[in-house]
Amino acid sequence: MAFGSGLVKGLGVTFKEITKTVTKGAETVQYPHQKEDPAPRARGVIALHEGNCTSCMLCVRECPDWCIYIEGHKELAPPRRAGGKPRQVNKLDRFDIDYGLCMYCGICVEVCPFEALFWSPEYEYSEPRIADLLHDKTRLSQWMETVPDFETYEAGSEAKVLKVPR
Amino acid sequence: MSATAAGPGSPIANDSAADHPMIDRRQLAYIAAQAADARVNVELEAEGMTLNIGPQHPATHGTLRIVARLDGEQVVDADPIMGYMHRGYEKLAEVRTYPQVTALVNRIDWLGSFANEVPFILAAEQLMGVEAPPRAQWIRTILFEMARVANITLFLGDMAVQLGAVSPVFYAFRDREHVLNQIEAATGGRFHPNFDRIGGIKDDLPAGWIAETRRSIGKIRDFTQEMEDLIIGNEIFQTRTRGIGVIPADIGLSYGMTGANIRASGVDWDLRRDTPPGQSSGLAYDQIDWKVWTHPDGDSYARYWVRLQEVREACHIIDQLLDGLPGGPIMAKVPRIIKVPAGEAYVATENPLGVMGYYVISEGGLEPFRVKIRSASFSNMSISPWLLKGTYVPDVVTILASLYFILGDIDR
Amino acid sequence: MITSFLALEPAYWQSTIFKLLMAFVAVLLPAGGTVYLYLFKMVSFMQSRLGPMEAGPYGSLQLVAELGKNLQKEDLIPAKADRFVYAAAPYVVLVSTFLLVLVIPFGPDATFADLDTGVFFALAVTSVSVIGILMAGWASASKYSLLGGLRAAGQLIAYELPLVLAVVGVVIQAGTLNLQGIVSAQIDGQIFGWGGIGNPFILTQFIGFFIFMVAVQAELTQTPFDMPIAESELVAGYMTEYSGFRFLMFFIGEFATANIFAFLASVLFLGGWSIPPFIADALFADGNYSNIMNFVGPLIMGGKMLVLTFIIYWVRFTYPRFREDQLQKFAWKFLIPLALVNIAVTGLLKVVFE
Amino acid sequence: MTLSSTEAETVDDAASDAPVDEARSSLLEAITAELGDAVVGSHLIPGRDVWVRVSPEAWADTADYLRNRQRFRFFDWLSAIDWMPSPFGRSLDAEIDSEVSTLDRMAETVRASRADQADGSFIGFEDSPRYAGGETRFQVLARLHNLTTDIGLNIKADVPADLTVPTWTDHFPGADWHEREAWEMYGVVFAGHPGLRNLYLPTGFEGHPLRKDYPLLSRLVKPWPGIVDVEPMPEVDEGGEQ
Repeated sequence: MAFGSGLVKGLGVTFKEITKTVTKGAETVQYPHQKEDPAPRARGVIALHEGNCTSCMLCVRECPDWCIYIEGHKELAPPRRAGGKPRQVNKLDRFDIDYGLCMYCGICVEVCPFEALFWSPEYEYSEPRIADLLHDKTRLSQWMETVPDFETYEAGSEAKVLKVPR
Repeated sequence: MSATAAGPGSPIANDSAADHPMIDRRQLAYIAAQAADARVNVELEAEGMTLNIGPQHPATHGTLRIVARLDGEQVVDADPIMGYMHRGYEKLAEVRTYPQVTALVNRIDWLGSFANEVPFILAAEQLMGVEAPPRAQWIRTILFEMARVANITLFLGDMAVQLGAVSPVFYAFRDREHVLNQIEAATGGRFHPNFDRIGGIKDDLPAGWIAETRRSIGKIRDFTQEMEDLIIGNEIFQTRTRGIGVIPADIGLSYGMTGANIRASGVDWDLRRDTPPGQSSGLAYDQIDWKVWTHPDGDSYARYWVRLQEVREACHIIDQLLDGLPGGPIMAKVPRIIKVPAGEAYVATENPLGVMGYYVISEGGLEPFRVKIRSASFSNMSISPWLLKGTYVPDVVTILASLYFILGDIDR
Repeated sequence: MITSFLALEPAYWQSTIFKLLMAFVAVLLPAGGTVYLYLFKMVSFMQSRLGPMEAGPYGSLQLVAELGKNLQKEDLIPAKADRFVYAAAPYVVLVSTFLLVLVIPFGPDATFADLDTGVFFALAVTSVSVIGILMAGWASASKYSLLGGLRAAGQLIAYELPLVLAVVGVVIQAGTLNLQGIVSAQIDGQIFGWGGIGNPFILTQFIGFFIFMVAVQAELTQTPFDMPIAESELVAGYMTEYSGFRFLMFFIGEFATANIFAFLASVLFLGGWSIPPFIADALFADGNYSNIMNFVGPLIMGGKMLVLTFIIYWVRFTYPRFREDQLQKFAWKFLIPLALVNIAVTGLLKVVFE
Repeated sequence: MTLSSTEAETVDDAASDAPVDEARSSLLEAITAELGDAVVGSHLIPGRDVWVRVSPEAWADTADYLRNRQRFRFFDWLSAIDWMPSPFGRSLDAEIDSEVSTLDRMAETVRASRADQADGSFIGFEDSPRYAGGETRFQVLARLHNLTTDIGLNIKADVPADLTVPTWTDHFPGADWHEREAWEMYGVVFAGHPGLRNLYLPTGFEGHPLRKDYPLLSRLVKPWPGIVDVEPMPEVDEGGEQ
């Protein structure tokens, strides 16, 4: 092929890109003004549904980065049926996740037997001080509203769509 | 001259070099020319200059440092120094349970990260004697090929920027973004999916995922066409890469080079197809038809060319997988707390950078007793002291870019 | 002189100050314009993004932001650097740009200094920047800068020859070294007897034009020939150790030189400030042609410069770069012989037709 | 340690349906025939993999023989194994919530393990898999691959007490970096290696990190959040263990 033809074709490609960007707009999004919404399954932040948590410490043990800290104590809750023996209930005092250490692997959400932890695609919680990345129980519960419902599955899948306890 | 796609049928590894004399003669001619330049300068006994390329350097993918003794602009000898990114995965794996190691291990080759999990999980499944259901295997293969596409499209843009053309790398980032979005939509993580489990995968594909993935794969196909016009045809690119960094096949094999680097030297070997006797590749490659690309030259141009064809082939594979995805469960019957029975197993797969394998020794407990991680870039890079001798400084950048290593893969 | 149009007779010192001001405007204004147009916007569109959009409407004040950022940087001189030479290098590079602009005619009277040997002066002055780059490379006392500086020396000297030889063809055809003379030769020249669009030398000297533009690309160390600032090997070549205002001078110098070379190329090959005669006759029925052109000329020159710089940056952001021995071979074995052949043919045709 | 049920029957049916894996068993016979007493152990899992253990002296000639005559031209990798069970125990196992602090327990076990190691012996797991056998604490493990028959072969050798094993670099130049890493991480010296120096670790680094008795400090310094300090229930008399 002629010596210059590859060079000219290269120029053609970049010129085509210029016209494409000018006419059809750029692929980039001007972040602070417009925002792309992440996929519903994106692992942005972990939300805690406090009601379900029985402080069984499974997530703390399974976390590879040791970034979940739980403190709970036992209480006597009123019996379910009248006259029954008071129930021993685990009361949750402290449930902190240190996002400075967390590597977003999702083992805690998966291993939790009582469906207390959920993923939410929120990603805008950066802090100037790294210490503020330690989200406490209330902050994690606030994330609960941002947790989207589980999506339906592709055709041919036998998985059951779970429900997010609101 | 666009190279013929049909590399030599039988792998070059057999001794009879008779059936491709022309290629070997041309390869040896290239090397002789480079060595001749080096010998001339050495005889002049000019006192050289030691140049530190790295660890902070635009040409090294991460923190690799090359101490090069230069004579003028010619490298007399190059000694790569690694370890700036050494995180000690083999030690960490000994104190982590199997699910934790899976979450950890996709940070080795962070560009095609799902591809790191697959061999480790296959090794653990082999030890436990568990087989993933067909739907899980097909979804694993789709994500495996999408990791390959995400990894190698960045190479196609990145090699151009190492040679000076700034625009192609933006096209690479722009088009692989769609693939990453699809990986995130299915697994939840763009770079670190942590989606593979012993016995299957974590979750099934969301609705509408297949259609959206087909569209993003179409974008990748346009990208490869754009790279063909912009880079492969460019005469400046050809003058910069033809005959530079030539690796004959048997030297490459004795250094343990794998993947596109060795296929560019004419070796027709791909673990996805050439699985050991009695074993399946653990993925769904045997149920679809696809082709292994080789190139006879063995120089930097050939490596770029082979990888470009591999991305196209990956798009072809993904399309077929998406069409024939079987229904059914995505997880075999596996106990909740995984205790892998005692034994030793080695499984290797054809990762985007080359062959990646895990030698897992289990003592029957929660944690593996020893995990030897065979990473592709470590062996691919081990040839660089031999390869960089006698080259110019700009060629050092070209050769390193064409070898396409990732620092996490080298340092582990 | 342009001030004569204002029918007031300025003292010598007044016209010198006015020329000084106009020189700064002629160099820095186009530099700022092309930086915004090409480095911020065109490159971004080429890479499917919008480029800076935050500073001012459509990122127009981005250059002001860059100036501010660079000015507040620490005035850093490397420890083992040769202090005086390190500080003087950017000024030497800028001096060659300002000297070059003196000679370029922007209108019939609008020229800073109408030298009879204008072309000779212009080409002589371009080699001053090589000294500046070598000073920067050597004085920074860092291996990368040294490599960059030496590569620049080899390349700029090698490409000055084709630059000069390409212009010789134009000079032969125009018959004069005076740039105004070259422009007027292109205005009242004919092509096969028809004087409609005059005779812009790009039509007859297209080989010269090609060699000139390639040599300009190399003189500016732009991408097919940007070994001296090979960012993927030498980080920033001879500019690696510079920061703050000094780096800014190199940065603006690079763009200003590109514009001035584009001005020179448009004078030599595209008819300078003139517009094709048949349009000129239609617009200006009577003869007071030169007074208006003193004002319209710079705008036409600006337009032609923008076209030429578009080509320069288009090539710069598309191609990979040559290795330095390849670009030397390209200069000595291809460009210079081609330029010599071009001169021979032009001389022959000149004798035959004259 | 009871083998979990799944392991038991897989071993039988693997043996029943693929009784003989001709390719690998013929390879094993060829190697044992050729190297004779150098081959001290072998292990074959039909349809999966094959292991061979040679004596440390014959380590280099095995490589030469395999590369040139058995056409194992592809050097896959080379590394070492430390068979001593980790003295730090399973810090992560949920059951160990003992009162003794992790640090003292670990220091005690390290002292104990170092004492018996002086004479090179060590207490291994009773049923450690250790395919193709082996007595010493350290073993060198390499893998070659034959491109034409697609068979991978694992070669092991016991590292003698003086921790030296001949090098492979003159047969496979690729082994250079692998041996440097094995030397740096395990302390196995490769006699004849062109330049045994640190590959990953900084030059002045003492100790061999991948040895089992080398503590992983990140896990010792920070107390494990998973340890539950269980205090008795307020009114209920017996201390309720959850």
